[in-house]
Amino acid sequence: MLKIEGLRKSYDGNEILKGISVDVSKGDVISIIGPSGSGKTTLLRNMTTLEQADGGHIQFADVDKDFQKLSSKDIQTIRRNVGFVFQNYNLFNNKTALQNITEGLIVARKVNKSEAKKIALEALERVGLSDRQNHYPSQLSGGQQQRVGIARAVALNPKVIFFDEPTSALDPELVGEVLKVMRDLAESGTTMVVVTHQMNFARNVSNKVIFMADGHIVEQGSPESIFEHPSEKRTQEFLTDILANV
Amino acid sequence: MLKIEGLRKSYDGNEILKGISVDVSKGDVISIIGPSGSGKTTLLRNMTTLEQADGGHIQFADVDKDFQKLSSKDIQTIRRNVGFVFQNYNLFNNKTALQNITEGLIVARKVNKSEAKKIALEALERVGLSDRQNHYPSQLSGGQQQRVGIARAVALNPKVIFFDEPTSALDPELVGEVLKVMRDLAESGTTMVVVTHQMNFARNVSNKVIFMADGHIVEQGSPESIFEHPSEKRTQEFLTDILANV
Amino acid sequence: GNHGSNKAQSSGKASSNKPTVIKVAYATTNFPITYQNSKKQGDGYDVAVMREVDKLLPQYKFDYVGTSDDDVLIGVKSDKYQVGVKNVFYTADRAKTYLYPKNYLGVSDSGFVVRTKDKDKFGGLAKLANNKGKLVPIAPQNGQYAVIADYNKTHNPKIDLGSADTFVVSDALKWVNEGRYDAFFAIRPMYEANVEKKNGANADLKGKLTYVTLGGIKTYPLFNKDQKALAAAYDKAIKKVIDSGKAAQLSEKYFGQDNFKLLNKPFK
Amino acid sequence: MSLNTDFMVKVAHTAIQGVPVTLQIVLVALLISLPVGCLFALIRIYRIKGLEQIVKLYVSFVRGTPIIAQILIVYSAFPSLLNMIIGKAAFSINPIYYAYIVFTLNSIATLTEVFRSALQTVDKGQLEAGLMVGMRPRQIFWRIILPQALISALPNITNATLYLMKNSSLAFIMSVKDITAIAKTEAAFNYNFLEAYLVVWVYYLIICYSAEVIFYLLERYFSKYRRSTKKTTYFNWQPFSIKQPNVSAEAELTESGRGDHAQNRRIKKKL
Amino acid sequence: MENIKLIINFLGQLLPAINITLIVSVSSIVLGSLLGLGLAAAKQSESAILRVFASIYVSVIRATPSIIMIFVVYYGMPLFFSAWFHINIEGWNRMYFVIIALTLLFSAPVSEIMRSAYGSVSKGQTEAGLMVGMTPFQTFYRIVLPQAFVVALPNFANSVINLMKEGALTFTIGVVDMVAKAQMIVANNSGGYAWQTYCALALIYWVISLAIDKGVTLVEKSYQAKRKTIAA
Ligand SMILES: Nc1ncnc2c1ncn2[C@@H]1O[C@H](COP(=O)(O)OP(=O)(O)OP(=O)(O)O)[C@@H](O)[C@H]1O
Ligand SMILES: Nc1ncnc2c1ncn2[C@@H]1O[C@H](COP(=O)(O)OP(=O)(O)OP(=O)(O)O)[C@@H](O)[C@H]1O
Ligand SMILES: [Mg+2]
Ligand SMILES: [Mg+2]
Repeated sequence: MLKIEGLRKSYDGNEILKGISVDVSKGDVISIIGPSGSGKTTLLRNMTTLEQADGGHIQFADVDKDFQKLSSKDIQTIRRNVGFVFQNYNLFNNKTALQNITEGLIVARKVNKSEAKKIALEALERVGLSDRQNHYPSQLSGGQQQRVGIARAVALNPKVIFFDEPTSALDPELVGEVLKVMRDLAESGTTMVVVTHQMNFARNVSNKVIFMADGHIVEQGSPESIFEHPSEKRTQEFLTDILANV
Repeated sequence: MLKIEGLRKSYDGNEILKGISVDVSKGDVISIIGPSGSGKTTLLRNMTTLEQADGGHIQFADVDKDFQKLSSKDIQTIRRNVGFVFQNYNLFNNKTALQNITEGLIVARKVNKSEAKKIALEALERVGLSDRQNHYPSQLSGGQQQRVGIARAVALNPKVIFFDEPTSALDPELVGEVLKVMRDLAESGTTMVVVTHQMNFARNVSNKVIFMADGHIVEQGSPESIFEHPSEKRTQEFLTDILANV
Repeated sequence: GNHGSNKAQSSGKASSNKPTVIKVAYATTNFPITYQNSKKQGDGYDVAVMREVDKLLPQYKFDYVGTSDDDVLIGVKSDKYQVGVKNVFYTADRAKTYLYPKNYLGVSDSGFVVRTKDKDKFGGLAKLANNKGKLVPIAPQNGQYAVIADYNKTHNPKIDLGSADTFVVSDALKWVNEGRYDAFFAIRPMYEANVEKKNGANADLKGKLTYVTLGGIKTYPLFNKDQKALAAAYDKAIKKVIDSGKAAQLSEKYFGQDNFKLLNKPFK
Repeated sequence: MSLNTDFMVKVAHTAIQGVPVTLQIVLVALLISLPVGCLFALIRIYRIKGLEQIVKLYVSFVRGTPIIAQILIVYSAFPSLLNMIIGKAAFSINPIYYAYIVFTLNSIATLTEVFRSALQTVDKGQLEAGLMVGMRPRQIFWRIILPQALISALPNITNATLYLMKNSSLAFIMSVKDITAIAKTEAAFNYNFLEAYLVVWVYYLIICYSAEVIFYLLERYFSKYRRSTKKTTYFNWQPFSIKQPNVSAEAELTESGRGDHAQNRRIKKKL
Repeated sequence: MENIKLIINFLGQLLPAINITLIVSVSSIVLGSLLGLGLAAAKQSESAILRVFASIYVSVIRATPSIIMIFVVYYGMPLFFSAWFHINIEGWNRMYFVIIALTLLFSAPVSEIMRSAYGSVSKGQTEAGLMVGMTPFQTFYRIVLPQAFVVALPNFANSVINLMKEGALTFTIGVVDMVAKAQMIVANNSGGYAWQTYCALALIYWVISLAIDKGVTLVEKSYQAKRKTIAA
């Protein structure tokens, strides 16, 4: 459904992504793991056209082109078909929880207002925040903000939702509530690509795990194969490190 | 060495801290744990005079006074003797990683420039960021930013360092490194007060754990007593909750 | 309590051997009546006459302060300056605010600049009024504004009197030439400097425009209300300056003609 | 020196006719220059090729030249030029239109800079979030970025407006009779300029203060999302006092969208 | 050609007056900024009296046309001084009055510029500074101010350029800066050559304004790496 090939990206001459290929099928829940600075965030931002890649090919929705040749219409098509949940929430500061969700529906999808409100309320309900609909982001806890962020992406009913470390800015106590929401989404068949350090999520919820390091995909496969029989030394090291600290 | 008694703080009539007493001896590594909203951050901010407490007494450095009677000289004395690692980094946006560290040394401690730079480089080395010394915060990942924040506090070599959830924004992989730095600090005799959700740190590194809830200290004692034989029901509940999510 | 004024007055009467210093304010943008010359000194007809007056008054010493029109007026009113000169005409209203001396200080050759071909149509107050000519708006603080306003009080039809802040003379001349307006209220030296002189700013309009003298208007220095003694002394001195022909001489020098002669002719 | 109060009353009566004129000039100039200034600011921020240089030149030229010089061009030279094209009709244009032009051109330059600085206080994350819900940049700009930028723009827009209000008296050079012009004309008969100016001052105080209040209310409206549901006490001006009671959490929470990374501080439980 | 010669000639006559323009502007900018800073501080302070005072001051001054301000200072201040301090300042150089009037005029908008810029810097920045042991003033000066400064800069430049053009005020009490000089040149030419004179004046101001813009751009460029705005 979504296919990326040979994605490259450099900043100031430093190559951060050195040719990444990812294949997402409908219903996939893919976890991307890897050390800090390995390029996970950069990968997500380039796949979703938030940044312009230096090279590579994308096949998604009606688009089948090199990244560098994407027209603004293509970009709009891609963006209309993805959802993005940011590490630092990035809720619209000047909109209430409800408005944060209706905004995209009304403005980008041309859904009429009452319909948009209905969808938004459902989405809020799903993340357990119906009672917070009129709060501004500054009046919500981090966990609540992130759940609104998820509801915002979900409400648009995109083909794929991308998550960039959705729980890393949260207190462990609040992590549970967000993970539960994500697990529910996965179970209801939503296609998801999740950058995470939450190993139990990667292992138990996703059907595919990608391990990245230094701008390469070092290894990918089913959670079992990655967690139980990692074939690469780099993967083993990473897993040892990370599991020691939980 | 640092003694707080009966610390109280209200916001707009809501009492957040309801008379907290903390006793920190030289070399102590104290972990403060507790649910979100229990007042942990508020406690740290009031102990360090970032906010003015409504009542209570402090005994630290040369100061032995009620909070409300602190002169500006007292406040300066207290601040010169504490370090603070913020939950949200709070790096100086207009300074490079290196400058973030030298700033306090040169301006507040009157260390000469080359000496300050030496200390700062050492501190950066310790958190594994020597190669990022000339980056601005906006050019660093969240994990990198927080490590600079820790280096900044450490470099000042204060009597006590306060950490407000120092690893909550770090990737698990790096948590180990940072915890190692903190462990080293503990071993070299640095006194530390750490608000954390990192239970293995609380259990393995600290010599005293304080459990807070609703503005009270519910229970305090050695890590063993708190984690293995919590005497209060509230503590037990909290520990069950949090360990389920890791 | 204003120290300056009290001192000026009391010592003026005592007339000890030390002369009383009098501040004479002059507007610096009224060439050639009051202006600042290249040596940064006060100059112009009004200033020169005041210097003559000063010579005749040993008990006073005039000190000249160059400043803006507004400041001359407000300064004299508040006694910061005791006298002000800026080509001031007399009106009854103003005499309530300032002390006008009995004797005038000079005569201003005032007239209309009109297109030469329309000279007979607009070259006079009545002509302009009757032919519904358009007059370039006049700055209200300018004495000319009052002249037209006074004319309108007693005559019909009236002249369409518009006001605007001081505008640029050479532009006003152009406007008359191109027909935007029909007449421009000016003084002769201004017209001559711009149009008649060989390298004047509007020398290209020479022949196309004509200056029509309306008549001579008496100009006065303004005194602060409290300066009665000074005004009286001035009155005596100015009479001598005019009678001796010195003033006429200065008029020749600054205006290129003896404006006093205009007083014998009717105002058109 | 005593003030002629009868005269002041009289001036107050006549000068009031100038109020609508002053307001018209200010309103027209603002209504045009606010959107245009904003557009110009965006051109500069995004470095639109070609246009950026033009905007830069325009701003420096208009800001750099005295208004009187601009009036000279617009009011004196322009109609003469027009005269050659459309004939005498050029001279019957109401001079207030020239005033609109001069002051609009001026405000555009000022407001370009105001918006340029204000727009840059908004975090990039806001833009990205908008893109990711499928909004177009233009939609994000109107609905998300501009409202947030206005908080820091409004105090400066107020400055610009008051400056414009006061400068509009220069329109008298173009024979437009605003408050100041009428007062000056009155004063010309008896030379009571001081009194006239004092009356003018009172009018400006009233008008400017009303404008300030309006802008202040707007500022409050746009920053409503920054306020918690609780009322907060003023935080202390930090540089000059050592104690900082109530560095309020709200104040900090407002920054949550600004930092590059999440800020974990938040208000929990019912506010 | 004739015109260009004239303009150059007028440039020569105007330029000597740039001294006065610069002295007056620079002094009022420096003094006005300090006063503006104080006002911005007062507006944020705990003391209700200070806050109210600062608000009223800013409202009144911003509503005061420059010609009124200069008269208030030039005529009011000597009365005030002699009544309260029994000092006679009538004899002061008139330039001092101009500087005082401009300082007052400049301080009010600048205080608002500073207030809004200060508000755009995160409070966490101050706290971090305090916690590395800097005094509040050092924190303000070294951390908050530089960040607020970039935000304030374009607006500050607006105000500075406006101030430099306040020649009408200067001239009102007879201090001859460039604008005044231009008016006098026109007057002494019997109102002729105004276009050329103002053209020369505009050229000088344009150069100054270009220089200011250049400075602003340079400072902003040096900051580009340090902030992530919608532009980046
Ligand atoms: N705009 C940028 N300019 C320069 N370098 C950048 C930029 N963005 C990211 N980088 C660098 O690219 C590398 C990869 O960054 P990225 O944020 O993708 O890592 P990550 O895997 O998401 O790390 P983390 O787990 O810490 O979020 C880092 O070394 C970072 O310093
Ligand atoms: N400035 C403030 N004004 C009003 N209420 C505040 C303020 N600061 C904190 N609070 C409230 O005080 C309570 C304690 O907050 P605090 O940040 O100390 O909790 P915490 O234990 O650090 O929580 P977390 O683990 O989520 O960081 C919360 O209910 C919060 O809403
Ligand atoms: Mg990342
Ligand atoms: Mg906390």
